[in-house]
Amino acid sequence: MQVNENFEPVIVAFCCNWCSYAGADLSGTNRLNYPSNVKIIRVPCSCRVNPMFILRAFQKGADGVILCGCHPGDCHYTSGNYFTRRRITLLYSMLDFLGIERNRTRLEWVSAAEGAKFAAVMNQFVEDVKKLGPNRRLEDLRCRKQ
Amino acid sequence: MLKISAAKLNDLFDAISAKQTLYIPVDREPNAAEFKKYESGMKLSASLNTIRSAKDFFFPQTENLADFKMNGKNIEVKDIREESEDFVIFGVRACDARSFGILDKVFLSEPVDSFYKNRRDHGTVVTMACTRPSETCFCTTFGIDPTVPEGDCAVFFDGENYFFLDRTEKGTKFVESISDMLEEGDASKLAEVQENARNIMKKLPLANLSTDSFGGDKLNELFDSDKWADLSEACIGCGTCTFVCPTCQCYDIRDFNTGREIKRFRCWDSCMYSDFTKMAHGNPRTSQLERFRQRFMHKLVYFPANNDGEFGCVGCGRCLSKCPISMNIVKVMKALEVK
Amino acid sequence: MQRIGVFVCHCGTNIAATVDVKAVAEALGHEAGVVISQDYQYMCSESGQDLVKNAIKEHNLTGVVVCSCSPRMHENTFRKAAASAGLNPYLVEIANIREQCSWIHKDIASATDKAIVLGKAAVAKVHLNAPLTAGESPVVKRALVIGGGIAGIQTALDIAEAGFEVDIVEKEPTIGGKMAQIDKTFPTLDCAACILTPKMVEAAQNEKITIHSFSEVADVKGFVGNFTVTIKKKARFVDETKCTGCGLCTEKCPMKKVPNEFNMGLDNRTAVYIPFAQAVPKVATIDPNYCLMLKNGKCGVCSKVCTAGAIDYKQTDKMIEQKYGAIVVATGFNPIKPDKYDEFAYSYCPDVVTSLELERLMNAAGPNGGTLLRPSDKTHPHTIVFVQCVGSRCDDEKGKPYCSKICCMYTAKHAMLIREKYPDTEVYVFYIDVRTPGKNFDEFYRRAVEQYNVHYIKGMVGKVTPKADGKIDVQASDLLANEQLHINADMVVLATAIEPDKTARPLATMLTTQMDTNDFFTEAHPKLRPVESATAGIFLSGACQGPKDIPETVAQASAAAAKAIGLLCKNSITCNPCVAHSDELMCNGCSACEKVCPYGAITYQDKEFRMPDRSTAIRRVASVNPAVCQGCGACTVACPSGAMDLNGFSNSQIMAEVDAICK
Amino acid sequence: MNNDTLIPLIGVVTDIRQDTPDVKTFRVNALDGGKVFEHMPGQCAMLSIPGVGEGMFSITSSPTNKEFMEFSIKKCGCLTTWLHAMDVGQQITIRGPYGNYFPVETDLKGKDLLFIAGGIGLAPLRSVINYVRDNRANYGDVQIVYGSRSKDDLVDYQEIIDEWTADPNIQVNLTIDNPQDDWDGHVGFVPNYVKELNPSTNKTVLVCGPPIMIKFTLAGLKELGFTETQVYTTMELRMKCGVGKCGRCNIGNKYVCKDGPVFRFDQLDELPDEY
Amino acid sequence: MQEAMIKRAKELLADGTVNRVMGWKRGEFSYDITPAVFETAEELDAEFVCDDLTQANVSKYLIKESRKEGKILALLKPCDTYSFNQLVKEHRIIRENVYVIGIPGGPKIDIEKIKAKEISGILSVKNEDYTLKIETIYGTETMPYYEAISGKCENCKSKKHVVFDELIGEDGDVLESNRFEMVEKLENMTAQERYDFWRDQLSKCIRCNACRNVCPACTCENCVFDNPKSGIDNKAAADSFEENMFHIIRAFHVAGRCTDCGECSRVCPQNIPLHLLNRKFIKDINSLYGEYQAGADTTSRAPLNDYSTDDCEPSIVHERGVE
Repeated sequence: MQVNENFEPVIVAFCCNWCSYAGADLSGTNRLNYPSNVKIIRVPCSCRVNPMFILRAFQKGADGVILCGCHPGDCHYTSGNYFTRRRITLLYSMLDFLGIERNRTRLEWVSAAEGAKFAAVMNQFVEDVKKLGPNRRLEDLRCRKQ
Repeated sequence: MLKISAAKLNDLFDAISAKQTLYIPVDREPNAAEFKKYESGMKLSASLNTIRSAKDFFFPQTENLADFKMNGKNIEVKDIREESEDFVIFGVRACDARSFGILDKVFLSEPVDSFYKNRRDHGTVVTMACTRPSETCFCTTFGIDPTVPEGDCAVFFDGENYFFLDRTEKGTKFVESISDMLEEGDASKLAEVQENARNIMKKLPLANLSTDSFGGDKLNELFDSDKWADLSEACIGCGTCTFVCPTCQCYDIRDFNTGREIKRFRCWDSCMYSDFTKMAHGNPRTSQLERFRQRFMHKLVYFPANNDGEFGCVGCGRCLSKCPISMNIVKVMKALEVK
Repeated sequence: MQRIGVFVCHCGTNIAATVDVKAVAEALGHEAGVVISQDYQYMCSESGQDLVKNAIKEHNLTGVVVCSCSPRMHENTFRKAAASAGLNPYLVEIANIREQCSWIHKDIASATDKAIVLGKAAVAKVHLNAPLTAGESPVVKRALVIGGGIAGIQTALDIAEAGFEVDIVEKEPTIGGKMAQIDKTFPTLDCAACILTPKMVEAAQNEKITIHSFSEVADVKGFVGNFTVTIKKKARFVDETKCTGCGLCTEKCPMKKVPNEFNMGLDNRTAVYIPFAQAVPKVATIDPNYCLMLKNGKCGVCSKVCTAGAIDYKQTDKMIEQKYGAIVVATGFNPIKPDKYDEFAYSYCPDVVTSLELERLMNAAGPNGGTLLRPSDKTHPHTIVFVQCVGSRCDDEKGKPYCSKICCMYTAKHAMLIREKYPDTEVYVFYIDVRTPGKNFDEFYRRAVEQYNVHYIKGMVGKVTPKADGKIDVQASDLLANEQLHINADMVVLATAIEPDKTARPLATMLTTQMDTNDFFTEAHPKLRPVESATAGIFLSGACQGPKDIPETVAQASAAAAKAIGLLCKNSITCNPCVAHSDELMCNGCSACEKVCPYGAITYQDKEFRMPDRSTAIRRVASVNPAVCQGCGACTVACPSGAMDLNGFSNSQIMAEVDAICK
Repeated sequence: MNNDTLIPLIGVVTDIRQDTPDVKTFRVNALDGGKVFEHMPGQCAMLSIPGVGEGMFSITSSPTNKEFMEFSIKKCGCLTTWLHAMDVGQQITIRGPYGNYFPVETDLKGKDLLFIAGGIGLAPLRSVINYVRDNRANYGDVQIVYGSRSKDDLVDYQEIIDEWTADPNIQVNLTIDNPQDDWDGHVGFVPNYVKELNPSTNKTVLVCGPPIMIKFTLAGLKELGFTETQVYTTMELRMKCGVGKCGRCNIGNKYVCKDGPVFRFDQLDELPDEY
Repeated sequence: MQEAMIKRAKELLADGTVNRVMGWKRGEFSYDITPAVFETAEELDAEFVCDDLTQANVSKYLIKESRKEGKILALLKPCDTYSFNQLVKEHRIIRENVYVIGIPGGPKIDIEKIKAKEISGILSVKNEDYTLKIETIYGTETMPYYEAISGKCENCKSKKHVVFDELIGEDGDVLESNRFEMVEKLENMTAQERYDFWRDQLSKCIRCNACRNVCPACTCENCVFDNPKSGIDNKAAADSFEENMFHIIRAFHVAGRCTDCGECSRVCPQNIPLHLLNRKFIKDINSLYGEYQAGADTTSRAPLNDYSTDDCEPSIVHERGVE
């Protein structure tokens, strides 16, 4: 596939309030760079993220969606991210089954202390999505930016 | 009569599609035909009919009506209508051809629906006579002769050749446009084929289905019939019958926010859906019985009441084969029939 | 139509250096519903907050968006400011344009674009914010402590000290727990009973403490601040209020062949018994499994000799219901029974004992009056082998995967005590490794090795074989010397793993608290909230949360007490209003939400509804207790119909943010 | 291509009046002033905020008003909530006029008229009342019976007080459901009040209000000797697309948005009992 | 077998055990069989049918029926009992109000399979020793029984009735089926091939909602796709995205609850193999979280409402062979 150098993907990142959002804050505090394509939406827990939010993002023009939560076992709500893990595994597997590029979706566990990991994950993810180019397999044509 | 041999049919398609968009029924899989935009080499389906009716061509599943741009307190309306391109639909059956007349009565009556009219004006309907009806066919009940279909131009097949009969001005123009590929032919075998088909029609299981018990004058007695409860009992409230029906035309108008503008679109809707008549102030048809009754009353009573006795059904039999629970207009008619 | 105010903070140059704040304010000013959009040097300063407050009043704002630092920093600040200006605090949203924008991007153009998008997302969200009111729920000023071991006793004493009523529920006839069975404590070697019994007496005498001994928790309902607990007082066939604890009945009871649990079955007691001399409450209990009167209706000796008239053969189990504001779990531990380990011959050789059995054998109140004798022939043992990690740090299903933590130290203690009292006895300890972190622990262990010449051998015991001459052959490997050993021992002591009490699992279900795979209670946060369970109002004390020694247990007991006191001090608790709620008209009653709720906040009830077709129907619908819900949102995704939604993070709010970002 | 009625026009909200706690009256003008289109009393228009929804509302101003149109709208759903939150200057989309109208130039001409309205039901009748007042010579006696839950819930109360009651050629009877401190008028439900007033049976009746009120009023009128051919009502709440094609609004074979919304009760009587 | 069912149903009506019977009613042709409730012995004699062409799963009707006055008799095929049990588990069916008779299952005949052989004008279908004798307007045709087996019976998972009050005929066993064959075949394609496959299939969708409305797992009081408040409601799929969205979300909502009854694909007027989406979830659940059969019992935790601390990470999807 031809890589469009000018392609700036829209990346939606859902971050749980207690770990990943704090991790994102920490990467800011430490002035660790990652691309401005990433826009974070704060949710109380990764288990709050409904698959329809992820699909909605793709519909409205996102090129990649990443979900971040506390490491398994560290969930503020004790078990939320375990449910997340099952739900998201199945969802991503289904998207894969439908032929949607795997690298458009990701789930990462980022703790409040892992500012560096957050930045690294985002850098990698944006790079992966850039390689894929614009989301064409799961887009709503009505929302396509001309 | 002008004809083309079966072997040259695809040449004809190539010629038509070179000038305008051509749609023909093709087999997607065995016993599942659909209208497709013709591309060279496509084979005309041998199936009796398509799963979806041909109404899509004039009344598509969804269509944009207008765009709105919102800016603060201001609204800008964008008329996005464009003159339709000319197109030909080849191989429409008699039942579907009649359904266009029924849709016309809805969409071309005042106030005229410009979206429908636009496509209707630019579409040429080329019908195909039936030779091998199915057990679910009952178009004759509604006075349709499937061996001599309506449409702009009718095509008859005698096993070897396709014969062309122009029936409207548009049809004449169409035949003229392809006349260089046609040749005068002997249509004597056709009568036999037609007679044969008519005889089969008479023997079909539903051949004796009668509309005598229906019509605009039977309004209250049919509405109040106690049969509706039993008939609607198993209905799961899906829209299959509606969406495969060539005459169903209920629609909904909705808005979609793309983030940059609002697209107002019209889409098919079904009176079988539980929220069909749901409005801010309440829902006048809350039970499946009422919704079920509405659909059949509309076709068998209300439509004829408003349209000189013409029924809102063309007997294509699609609902008979596609209803998930096998409830259909024939069962309704038989149950409500006054013997 | 909303009237939204947008306030963009420069944060000095923290934001303004990389984000064109004026451009952000300008761009957001054009968003639908935004009536005022301003920027300011320091929004969180007094004057910055005043700017927000004045705008709320002046423009009659229905929503506020502050583009500033992380909401984790100043969300509360701006919520309070809004509230003081008369705007519901939950109508404030923060767009994080510092930590997640200005600090990570260098390019002004792209950072500004991103800040605008983040601001738009916040505006889109605030459009859908609903005013929320934090509910209040009254607190019952009484605590329940489940378990009357040292952990429970300490917790109860601390809570009582703070002036609150506290009940202890203990399943045994006496409080005291495992510590009462222990002879001496490490690393100080002071007598366990000497330090425990005063505490037990103190608990018994404290006016604020009620002890329900020989009782169990039968049911728990309610939520933080307002639990309703049903306690089953098991029939002890003795009227507690009349019994003076004189012990005459226990002397006269003809049924003397009952294995004595307190001494680990190493001797016998009578059918009517007081577990040990310092038992609290000092009240006799009749064991219905052995009492001739209760079994056959013949005897009645105890009734005859009891001058207080306390014996009551007709007594039945009694249920009491009591309300509590806080519950502390202190269900403790038990050593596992090593009978699955055939190689240690425990099940058939009486001279292979567990460490706790050894405690009783060495205790002055034990079966041998404090003289260490072999259980089999009551002779003095000359060679004793200790086997460490029996059932601990195990991969197979016979044992436990974790380290039981206390075994290294108590084995050192046992070895030392034996060597001290019986210098002619050789003591061998087989260990995987010796773990002695803790104050004075390593010194203690080194004393055992260096001063008392206990033979510590790094290695595994392969097989323990009783021999015909009464001796025991211990076959072991010495890993350091890399050789096989045979020791001709008189006794073998197994340092068995400890496990949570069996009653803990059903209790956890009743309390809707979480347990780990080993049935230890899970704390709310492993580092920051070690004595709270994830369920509000339930606290964890002692070994029910994980293996602990006595000082740790007492420390945690006091910590749990402090947490409970903190709760009981409040007249009411403010509930987080960002909780789930169920739209009853859409609820299917399928129970999916209930299954994923970690707090048991969701209950179901049958309710009558008017259906759309004007009929009425009884439907099972979920309802969320806002005082218990913590707002994680797991239920909202489990719910297929979307009946379950989360205040403050509703489906429509999150999707509005998504839309704004992807636009 | 010809104009299509489904493609709406733009109107500007030029005035907003809070009539009752949940009813506001919106004045709508064309972008260049004046009216967006002409209508007859009883006709409706489809108002919409793109992205929020479309809704059919009766035009409450009289066609004789040559400057603007007015809509009295009760807050009850998503769209109306949005409309209630609008400020002056907001643009909305508008299409219409839809439906038939009260036969003010034919059947009603020269007749004694009795208007009976309950709550927001006054909205469609207001257009007729003001049309009749502006063409007073064409009609006989005019009596208005209007009731609501409370004084505050009487829509257009100020206009009623200022103009209608002051008009010597009109008899106005107001009632509220329950007694209230600052109310010295009649108390009681509209159907009962109509019976008490015992109007002459040669009047032609125009009734609009909640279904239950209409039902009892009609029964009361029959008791008084009125026949169904004398009574008109409007059913604009059932209209949806406005053009008689979407398939929702029919009662039997009659489409409320084309054949209605104004019906005489004898016409409704022939239709299935679906309203 | 049909006679035995009618006989037993009449007995249960007569002795007052039940006051209604949930079964199937014959139609105009041999194949247009409609689920129906019978109240009298006469109705049963006249109209009840349960033959090789009786495919419909009636368990979903029992949600409503079990909330009516009196007890209803339900005749359930093995696969239907799974749906029934699942609905009992989700508190949708009130078990006490249903008397369940387990009846033998398929393999059933699907008339569409016969029509696909270009046999038209079908008047009757008879099974003569596993050869179908088909009377048509155009003469008699024959075809092997197995070639006309309904898609939902092709990979039968179980002949066992997981719930019943009594049985007519014998109970069977859970079967070893190769029902994941097609899923595996797709999994082994490239992403582009999979995408093309599904785009081709899903673009046929006319959003008639037959799959949803017939599905015994889709019993929401108000479906998110009908509810404007959900924010994702839509009617006719306006474009390819909405076709995807509807089917993905629907499959997700029934994941762990779908018993694999196959009704969705059976009723689809456009022959979209929708069951493959559900089977994909079932296959994933089985392989990642342990074998689970929805409806097999009424007490187990559904896999999506459960977890294990050592579950696999979603990256397992990314780590599968070539994309």
